[in-house]
Amino acid sequence: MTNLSVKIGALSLKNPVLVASGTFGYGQESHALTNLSALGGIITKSVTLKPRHGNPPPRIFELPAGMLNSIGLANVGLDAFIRDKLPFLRTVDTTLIVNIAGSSPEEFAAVIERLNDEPGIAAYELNFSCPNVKEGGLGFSQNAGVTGDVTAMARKLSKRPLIVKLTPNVTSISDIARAAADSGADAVSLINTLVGLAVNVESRRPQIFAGTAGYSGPGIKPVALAKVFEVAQKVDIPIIGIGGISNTQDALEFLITGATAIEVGTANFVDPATGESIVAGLVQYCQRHNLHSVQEELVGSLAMWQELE
Amino acid sequence: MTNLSVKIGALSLKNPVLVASGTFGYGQESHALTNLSALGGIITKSVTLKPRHGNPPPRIFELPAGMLNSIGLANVGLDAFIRDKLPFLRTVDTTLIVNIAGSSPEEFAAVIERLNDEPGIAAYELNFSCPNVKEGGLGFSQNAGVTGDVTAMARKLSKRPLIVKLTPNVTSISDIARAAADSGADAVSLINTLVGLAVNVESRRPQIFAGTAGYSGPGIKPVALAKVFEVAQKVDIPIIGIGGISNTQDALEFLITGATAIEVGTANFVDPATGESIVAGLVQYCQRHNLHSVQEELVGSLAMWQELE
Amino acid sequence: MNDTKIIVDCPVLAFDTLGAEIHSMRLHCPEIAKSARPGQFVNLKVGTEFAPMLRRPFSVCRRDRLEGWFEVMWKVIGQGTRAMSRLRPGDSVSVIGPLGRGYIQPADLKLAVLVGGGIGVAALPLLCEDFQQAGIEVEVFLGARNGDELALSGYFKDTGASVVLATEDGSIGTRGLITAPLLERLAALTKPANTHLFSCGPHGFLKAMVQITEETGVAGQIAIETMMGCGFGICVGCAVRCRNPRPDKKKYKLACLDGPVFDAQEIVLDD
Amino acid sequence: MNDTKIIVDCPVLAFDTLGAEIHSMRLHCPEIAKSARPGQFVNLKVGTEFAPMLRRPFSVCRRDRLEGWFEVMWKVIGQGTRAMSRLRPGDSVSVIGPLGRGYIQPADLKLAVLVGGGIGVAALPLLCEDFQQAGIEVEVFLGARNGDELALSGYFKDTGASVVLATEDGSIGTRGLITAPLLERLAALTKPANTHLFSCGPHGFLKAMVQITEETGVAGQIAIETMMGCGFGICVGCAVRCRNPRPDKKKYKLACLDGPVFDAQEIVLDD
Ligand SMILES: Cc1cc2nc3c(=O)[nH]c(=O)nc-3n(C[C@H](O)[C@H](O)[C@H](O)COP(=O)(O)OP(=O)(O)OC[C@H]3O[C@@H](n4cnc5c(N)ncnc54)[C@H](O)[C@@H]3O)c2cc1C
Ligand SMILES: Cc1cc2nc3c(=O)[nH]c(=O)nc-3n(C[C@H](O)[C@H](O)[C@H](O)COP(=O)(O)OP(=O)(O)OC[C@H]3O[C@@H](n4cnc5c(N)ncnc54)[C@H](O)[C@@H]3O)c2cc1C
Ligand SMILES: Cc1cc2nc3c(=O)[nH]c(=O)nc-3n(C[C@H](O)[C@H](O)[C@H](O)COP(=O)(O)O)c2cc1C
Ligand SMILES: Cc1cc2nc3c(=O)[nH]c(=O)nc-3n(C[C@H](O)[C@H](O)[C@H](O)COP(=O)(O)O)c2cc1C
Ligand code: FES
Ligand code: FES
Repeated sequence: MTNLSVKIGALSLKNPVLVASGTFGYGQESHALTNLSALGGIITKSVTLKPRHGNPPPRIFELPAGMLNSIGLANVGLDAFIRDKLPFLRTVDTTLIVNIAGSSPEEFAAVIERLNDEPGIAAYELNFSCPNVKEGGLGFSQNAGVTGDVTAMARKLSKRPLIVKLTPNVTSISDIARAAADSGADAVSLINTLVGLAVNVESRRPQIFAGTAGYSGPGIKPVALAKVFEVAQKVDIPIIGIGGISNTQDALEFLITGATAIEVGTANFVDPATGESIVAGLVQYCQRHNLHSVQEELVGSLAMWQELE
Repeated sequence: MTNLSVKIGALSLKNPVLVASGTFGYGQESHALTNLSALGGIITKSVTLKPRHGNPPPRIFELPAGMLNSIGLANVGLDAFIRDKLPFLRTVDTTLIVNIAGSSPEEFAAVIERLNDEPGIAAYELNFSCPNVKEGGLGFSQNAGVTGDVTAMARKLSKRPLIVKLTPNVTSISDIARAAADSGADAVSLINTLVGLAVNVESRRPQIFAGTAGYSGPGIKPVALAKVFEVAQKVDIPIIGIGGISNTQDALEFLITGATAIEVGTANFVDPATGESIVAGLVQYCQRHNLHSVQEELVGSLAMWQELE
Repeated sequence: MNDTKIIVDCPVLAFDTLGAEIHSMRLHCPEIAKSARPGQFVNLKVGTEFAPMLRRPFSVCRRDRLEGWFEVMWKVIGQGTRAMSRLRPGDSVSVIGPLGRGYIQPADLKLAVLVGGGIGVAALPLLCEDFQQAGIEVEVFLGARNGDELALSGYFKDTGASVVLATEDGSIGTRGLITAPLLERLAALTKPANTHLFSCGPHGFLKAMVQITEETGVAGQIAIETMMGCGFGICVGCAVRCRNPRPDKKKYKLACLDGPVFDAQEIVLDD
Repeated sequence: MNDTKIIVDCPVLAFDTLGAEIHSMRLHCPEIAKSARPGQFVNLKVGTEFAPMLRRPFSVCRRDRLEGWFEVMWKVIGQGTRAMSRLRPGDSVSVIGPLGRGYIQPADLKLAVLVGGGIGVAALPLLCEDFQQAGIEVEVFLGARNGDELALSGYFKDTGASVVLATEDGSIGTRGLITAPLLERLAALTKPANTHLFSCGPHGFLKAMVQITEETGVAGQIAIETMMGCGFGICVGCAVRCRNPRPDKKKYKLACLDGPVFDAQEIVLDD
């Protein structure tokens, strides 16, 4: 029997397979299509203090191995989230992590304080890295100082473990991860989307209303793995790996590279049971390789090549 | 009749289609497979002062929409380049640009001074951005100060136009581009490869000997376009666009976004006549859209969406 | 809407080619055959490769509840529909469905005018069936570029509905757009208040339909096509702009959840 | 080496299935049929999609100079070879070739021992033909996992060469690896100096061949498989480590230009 459970600071997960914010709605939408309780955890769509309409269409565009999106954090807002979405999520037998976004430190603070009183939430993921909102967004986690400051503020307020979600669009993601760690984050999750652009050559306009957008899917997996590798080498904090994970092999690459857990994103759009399949696939892999504990024998087990002679 | 020619500072190209350094050898290898003189120009594999063996295998790995490489700047070195490769390149009726790499400013200086005396070279492309050499490499163009200093040094020594080739693995590529522009670069070319990683989950080793490697091909095109867009918005210097360009439509996306010319990279491995085909495709597109000059009517013609109401 | 959607691998039972670029296939799936409502769609994935990565949405065109199959009909556009055209009986397709809010039957409906533009006709057979069973009169107007792209006219004639055809090249029916005969017919209506337009087709066609509802005062519904990331509400990528949104109201609706059928006055069809 | 390589779309003339996962096809290409030498390869691209993006290298297995075709034979491994298996006569494949340095005929060669492991046998027919035409005696040793994967044994028998077979499951020929009968034969050689081993096969097989050349003192050449980015020298991705490189010498050679055939003592076969 393989022990799939992992610990991320104070947070325990029954298995390392989560679903990524903004790619699984509020759970209920996929309820009919997959066994939600098979997942190690569900991370909600980013919640902001007020409801957000989001950006004008077109919001998404397909690419050879991925997609662009500029949703603009469209969401029901904190009140409606608590009223309409939380009750269902509480009924699911898995770990619930609420992803929080905001355009100012004050907005993060207000959402955290209010959610602290709501039962059934295991941790918060702080979205410091959305490329699709003009104010704040990407800016937060492109700067180690700001990341540290907002993390420290959240740490003071939060009753729950904090996961800081980072953007890959930086020179040194390990510097930002270190700032989050030093300011009390329990873990970092990476990567959010890469900034990307696609152009309609007939209309000579961007394929997305907002111009540049967030690139996700299999095409960003190599970048995400390199970022996880960098942070794993340089910073001593649990990592949750995200980026193009579509099957068991992808998940294994992240775990082996040093992620303690993973999030399935864009792949949910194609098959919302991807996470469930990966959990089953991990069990098979561990049995085949005679591994007894994911956390102790798989996570971070990458061996580098050695130069001959 | 469409005028395909473009000007990049003091450098005139008969058309905007170049082949990227390290993806076309020294021209001769593809001589039998495509009409080299159809190209707007040829950029050589990076030349270093001394010959370099390069990195141990495995050096390349294929991805869903691209590949990883860690060649390690394997090349014949300056002496052999001048002796064995330049003579053939001089016979080709196209613009020759020599790409120069080095692990120190002194190495760049030595190569430039020596090449200055060699006829038949139209410009230098300075590779400040190779992710696959430990010393220098990526470091140069991840830092605006260093980029500025080395560009200024090269500007003093060089008798020829200078193109500074930038890495996308930075928080703000426009800051680096501006530093190059302010220090006398005639143009910037972007992007070099993204840092990527892939893992063999059976051996639990990286798929590339060196670990992380350079990600190229269609999967990086959205990132490359976003970087070209950023530089085009913020810095007033000609841009040469690179990244995943495999056909006419790809090339058009870059030109429309603001690149004055483009470089075909990884696509050459699949079809070394890609550049030649793109030149033909550009002519067709311009005729269909009744454009008389690529430089004046196509380059940078991107129109943004406007919010209704 | 009760959530009847499922994800399932469906065997291809039959494959048909109706025009140079128009194909249809029957997929075995008793659940969807049973639960699909007119105007709903399924989201299909052919093969397991990453390109094209996303599913492709198609109207549930016909179905047989007893035999347990439903049919989709499509025009070849790009990579996804090209891959579908290589399918053969015995192959299997991953399906999510039924999805979306379908057409809604207005109170006091006496005459249902079904208008299909091009391959948009695929959304109309279930609707015709339901209305005829409910004793509502159905008239069908179909327009297409040419005869080759004019599908299902025989099907509708067999149902007993009156069928008017138009092709841009005049090869079948009136030459020109279907809007002309449609406008003529609407002008002759005796009870416009009990008449309703149900349409599906390409963008320009839908714009014309919206204009016709405005000009004639006959109410109508349109089934729209947008890029869809998921088809069931988790990507929030299929937003369409609402017409005249009040400050307290939603600015956008989701084509996959709130549509793909909307009231002709409900949303903005911009480019 | 004079540069005879071309890039060309070749029609598939014939398609054959030789085992559960082994196929071959004839491609029409008079130029390559004419100029290919034993041990050279072609680099193929099926379709225009990005996945798989890179070409796939295959040995030129047989050819007919007069009829203007050459043949490739392959085992289904992954996406690329799977796509090739769906090809049919009339389809077209993009080909670059002939590529690489082939086998070299040593001076004073009297007996050529051709050793194929699995699908590696595909590299040997042209060699057999050339040697037999030059009056050199040929003996062929073929090993495979099972009878289903043992290809071309009939072909070699028809040439009149002596053929020894071994399968791991014993279904055809000796049970076990081909190395055992091969070693036995080499031990019985009368003139080892005029004998040469020409081999092609998977990694472990080639390692065994290198060891055999060392143990028996019979010289040999091996045709290796590496990942190839381009196949003609522009990506510098197919490096193989040289054995005992002198300080002034190359540390790596390129499989596509300097190989894929190397002297058994020339390179390091590490993992
Ligand atoms: C609710 C709905 C029902 C539809 N019903 C039918 C039908 O019954 N028969 C039919 O022939 N067509 C139907 N379509 C259109 C059909 O989905 C597209 O033609 C198909 O997705 C094109 O895919 P492709 O890969 O062949 O083309 P691509 O080359 O990928 O795309 C060509 C164009 O098709 C559209 N498209 C591509 N992907 C999607 C997507 N995921 N969602 C929406 N549009 C997309 C885009 O406008 C794109 O520019 C429907 C669309 C929607 C939204
Ligand atoms: C010079 C040469 C000659 C060859 N001749 C034959 C032959 O005659 N018959 C035959 O069946 N096979 C031959 N091979 C091997 C054949 O090229 C691979 O089996 C094929 O590329 C696998 O592709 P795939 O997409 O099916 O598998 P993938 O799933 O892409 O890869 C499976 C494995 O195949 C190898 N491979 C993949 N791509 C390449 C590439 N571009 N270059 C080299 N290896 C790759 C890798 O080791 C990879 O791990 C030859 C290889 C070389 C280098
Ligand atoms: C349509 C879409 C919406 C997203 N919305 C959010 C969001 O609201 N909050 C957030 O933190 N990340 C959001 N993301 C980012 C994903 O959570 C994930 O970090 C990213 O897509 C990379 O993973 P993937 O390649 O597996 O999709 C969104 C991604 C997509 C594609
Ligand atoms: C195998 C390989 C080798 C490369 N070698 C060099 C090099 O020597 N110098 C350089 O400036 N860029 C080098 N590059 C980067 C390319 O010139 C180009 O910037 C990059 O690959 C992105 O373009 P693409 O996606 O079209 O390949 C190399 C790229 C590849 C794939
Ligand atoms: S298509 Fe994903 S929310 Fe509508
Ligand atoms: S395969 Fe590209 S250099 Fe050998």
